[in-house]
Amino acid sequence: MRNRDYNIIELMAIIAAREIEDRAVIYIGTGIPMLAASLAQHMHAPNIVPVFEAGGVAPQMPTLPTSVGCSRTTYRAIRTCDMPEIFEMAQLGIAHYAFLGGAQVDQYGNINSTVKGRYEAPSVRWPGSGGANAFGSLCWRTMIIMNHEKRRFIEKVDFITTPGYIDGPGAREKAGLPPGTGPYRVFTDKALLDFEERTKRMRLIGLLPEVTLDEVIQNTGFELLITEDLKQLPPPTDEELSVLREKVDPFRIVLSRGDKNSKEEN
Amino acid sequence: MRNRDYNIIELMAIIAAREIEDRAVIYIGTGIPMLAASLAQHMHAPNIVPVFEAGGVAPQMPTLPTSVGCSRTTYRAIRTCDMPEIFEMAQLGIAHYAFLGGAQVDQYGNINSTVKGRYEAPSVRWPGSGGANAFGSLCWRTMIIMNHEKRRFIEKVDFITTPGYIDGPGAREKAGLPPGTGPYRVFTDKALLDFEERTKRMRLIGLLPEVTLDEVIQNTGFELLITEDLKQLPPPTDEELSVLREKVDPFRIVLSRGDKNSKEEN
Amino acid sequence: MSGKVIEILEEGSGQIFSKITPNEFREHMREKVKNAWRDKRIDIKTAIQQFVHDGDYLTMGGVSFVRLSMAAVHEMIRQKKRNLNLAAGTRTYDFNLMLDAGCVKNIDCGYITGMEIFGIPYMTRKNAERMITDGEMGIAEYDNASMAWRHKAAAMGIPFLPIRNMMGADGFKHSAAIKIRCPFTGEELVLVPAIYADVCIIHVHRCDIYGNAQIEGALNEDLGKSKSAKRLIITTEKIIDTDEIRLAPDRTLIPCFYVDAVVEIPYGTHPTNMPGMYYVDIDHMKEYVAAARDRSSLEEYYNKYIFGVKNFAEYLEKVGGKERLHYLEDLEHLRVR
Amino acid sequence: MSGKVIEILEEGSGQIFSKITPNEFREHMREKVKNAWRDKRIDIKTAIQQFVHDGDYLTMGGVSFVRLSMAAVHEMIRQKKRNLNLAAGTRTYDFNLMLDAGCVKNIDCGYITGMEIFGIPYMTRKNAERMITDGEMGIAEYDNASMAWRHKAAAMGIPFLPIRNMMGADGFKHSAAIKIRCPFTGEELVLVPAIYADVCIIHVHRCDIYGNAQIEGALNEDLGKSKSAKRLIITTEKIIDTDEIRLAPDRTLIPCFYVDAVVEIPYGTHPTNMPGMYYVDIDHMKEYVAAARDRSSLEEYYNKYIFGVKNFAEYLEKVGGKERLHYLEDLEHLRVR
Repeated sequence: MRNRDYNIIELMAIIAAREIEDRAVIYIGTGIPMLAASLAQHMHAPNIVPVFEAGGVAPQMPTLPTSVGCSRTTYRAIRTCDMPEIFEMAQLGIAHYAFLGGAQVDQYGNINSTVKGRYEAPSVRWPGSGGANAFGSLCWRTMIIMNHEKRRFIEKVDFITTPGYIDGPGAREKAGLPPGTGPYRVFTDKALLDFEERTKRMRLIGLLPEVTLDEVIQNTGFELLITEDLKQLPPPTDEELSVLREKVDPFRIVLSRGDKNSKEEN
Repeated sequence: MRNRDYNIIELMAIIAAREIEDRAVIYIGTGIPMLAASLAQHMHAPNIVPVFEAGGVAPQMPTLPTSVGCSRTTYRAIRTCDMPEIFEMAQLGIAHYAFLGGAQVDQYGNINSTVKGRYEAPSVRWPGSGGANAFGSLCWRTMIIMNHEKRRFIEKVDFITTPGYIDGPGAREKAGLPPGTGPYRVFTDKALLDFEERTKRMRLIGLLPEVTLDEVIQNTGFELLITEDLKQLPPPTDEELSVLREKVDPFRIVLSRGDKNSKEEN
Repeated sequence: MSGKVIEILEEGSGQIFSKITPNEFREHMREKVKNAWRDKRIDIKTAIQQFVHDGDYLTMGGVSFVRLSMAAVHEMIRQKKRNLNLAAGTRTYDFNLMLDAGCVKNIDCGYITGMEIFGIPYMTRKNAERMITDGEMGIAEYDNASMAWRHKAAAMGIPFLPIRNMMGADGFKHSAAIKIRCPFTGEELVLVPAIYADVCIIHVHRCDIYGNAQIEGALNEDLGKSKSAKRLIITTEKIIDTDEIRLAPDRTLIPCFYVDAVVEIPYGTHPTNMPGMYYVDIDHMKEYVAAARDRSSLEEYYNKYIFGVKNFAEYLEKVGGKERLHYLEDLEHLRVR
Repeated sequence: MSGKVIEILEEGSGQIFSKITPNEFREHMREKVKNAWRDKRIDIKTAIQQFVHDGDYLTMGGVSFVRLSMAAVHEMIRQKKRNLNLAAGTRTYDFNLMLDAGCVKNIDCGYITGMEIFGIPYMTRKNAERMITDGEMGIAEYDNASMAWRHKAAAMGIPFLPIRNMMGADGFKHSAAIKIRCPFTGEELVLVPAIYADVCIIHVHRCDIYGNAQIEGALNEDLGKSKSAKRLIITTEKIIDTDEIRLAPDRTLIPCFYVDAVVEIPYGTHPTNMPGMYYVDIDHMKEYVAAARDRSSLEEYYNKYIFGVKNFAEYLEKVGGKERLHYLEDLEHLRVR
């Protein structure tokens, strides 16, 4: 860990929050996505609509939830319903952003959260899709959150749980997924990435404070596109940090996970 | 009108009520079906579940409703919902009886409530199916209520709005309708009819009090099967009449329609 | 390609009057829902001017004589909307008024012209028969269930729903449905195409300024309809604070992001029934059905109640004002018979 | 036959573990719903004995650490239910306990083994990997949405639903879904087969003696599940009078005719969260995940909390009794942090 006055969870949440547009409908899971959405709402995006897959729409969370169906996700909501209703909203085009994690990701933003190794005899069996496949397929812009490690950022994922751009431009549409959707940003503990318009390949667009380009390349298992105007991302502002700490997660329910460098759930 | 101390609406409601089994789920429309279901519930079938297509399940109606969506159909209900939920229950097999009216019926119980004459240039355009097609297709036993007139009981309906046995045994199943369903009873102002098991043709099984066999034949536009043990149906009992008048429809909201011999809606 | 196929056993020859595709609708919603938290209050005249266009595919909430958005129907007639394509499952009085006023071009028919216990208004029936025979009105045949499912399919974001009725019926031939052999069970199934409407109008008990709406009683097709129209006008008995919505979020049947306009119109469904608030005005219904016996009395009815008033409040005065409305409230609450 | 066809573009090779057809289910419901007004109260032991059989296709309500019917899970484990086929969309702690106890034969996978913020219990993951590799457990791949839609299709009485995800994903190949070209839009669609389950268990906030049930908070897949199982066991925090049901009929999410058994078990979802009543017992969750690090500590956990008690009341004493439960109530209501 570098010497700094914020932890990695705080940093990632702040980087992600900056990418959220106001007035967007955001499908969120527990953890960083919650912090990011809530922070954005307090800062520049007061009119977003947070949605939880188990059935909570636009709650006013009194504390950060501990799971996607937890009572905090429906507290003072504008609507509580069932899961089909939530995914039908996404199918209908009412989902600007979705946040996904995963165990592996490749250069086209395909995500694996099912198996490591051969499907029939996996060396690791992960939980499977959960909501990810539908989020990544039906929401307009998929935001991916991952730890930046060579074994995770690989040439070709062992199993496509959630399709990104599959094998390149046009492949999503050819497979039959709703047009205009796909991976949009990747947030890691080292960098901010997007997908280059023409090739649909993952592209480095920002380095987290104090991270070097070489560090990112070393930790990426495929050839990374790099934007011409690669920037070192500005560190958290005092305002971002204080809102995050004082208003978003005052009890450090999620923020504390950065303190001990614990793993992000997928 | 014959001289008697009950009107035709009262009589038909009582005849129909007798055919309803206890513990059945009954899909009902306004008018006679409501009287029949409510009377049965007061008499021999306390455990029925009345259902209304617009969304009322098992209400305790304070007065007879004036339409299938009226607030009386959801008063102290056990469930209020939307129309898809109601028809999905029927699709799922949760509908023992449905009551239907119509403008024409034929010997296989096919019902027309769409057009008289040629479809493209009808001499009369009726309202169309309403809920009838789905009721007659998805409910187990369809109860048909019609005025017994030659122009209504015809050889072949001009248009099958709601399929009965179509053109004979096996035709419903061949068309793809759920097996085991179909027309069960026909209640008219002259007779009680069922459908003969082997041929699926309409069969006279009971004559209303004071009605003659000849009268029924004269008013039927096709060759009617007649059961071997044709019965003159017993007239309303004092108990049936008093429950109907005192408990089911004390304000004669529907019963009064028999007083002036007004027409049944379809 | 697997080489395998699903057999299409039969196809209806009816037209699809709503041409919007799921993908088009997705693009539309992507932009529209950004207005979730906009104050959407507006008057009915402006709402109808702004959101209902000639030639639109229109779908309306309520059922029978219950919760019809009559204020909106009056305004559409006053503004002489024309060539509307109408979702006509479970329609009664609202449909009849619009048909006779010349607003309607094509219909997806579930139930039209009938007025249940009041019978079929003579002029409306004649009008429908003439328009059908002259080819002036296009009509496709469905039933209440299949129409409800078509709306539901759209609200689910899918192009069709499989259903188990419409088979063996002549209506099928005049619909746009297709009959297939199910690839899972081998049995026959009917697929009905989704209806994505241009505009939907629904009357509710209460909603907030954003359109988060609560409805009591039978919901009929309103959930499906409200979620599958490009533009949604909510007319409401009352506007309530968003805090009230948040106290009972399971009761928000229409969340705000589907809504374009919120119009507060107390008694806005008269002469029909607002469950829990006021009962159907049976006398007025009888007056209408009697008026619909010939052209001149029907015109008189329109002139008196629709063209002869400048808004719904004035109409309410004409039908008896506060006294009448209180009577209907008493009737609803069983305080009088 | 029209001669026309719908192209099947691709078929998954996964098995369908629930073999019940819509027509079989119709016949079943025809008889079952005649018991709508039967007093269905029963104890959990009898309910599990009577309604859950080895080899059944089982589906359970709740989600994550919310409203899982833990009393029923404990009882199934105590009764050593075997060879169950499990609907495993959105499953966490309930699934893990049953898998490790040897109850599970095949699964339709949406999400398994994961415990969100607590990670994946080591023993469960190893167990799952071994059973898959040895062919001891059959698995078909879906996702939370497609699993929810499969339940919903069944509840709607249809054999499949068309959906717009699962395309371009490897899960599709290991599912029983098929990909077609839509006959209306020409676009690709996935059809997922309905799941008609043998038995469903759902924990609710309150219901009457007939099973008319109310649920608060996120409903997850519970509406679809409760309406598409041959046998439905409701475990409930509280039994209320039917009059209370009739006062708010829009809140009856499960009407009584779907229900076979009503079991009153206060705190029946501990250690998970009952929205509006008590919060998730995070300490107990951590204790479980820690125990699942090796076989002997996991066995100890089972022996202490499941095999070592004769019923759920005794379990509740073991986890801290009234004091602990009141603390969780305070936590839920934000009276403590």
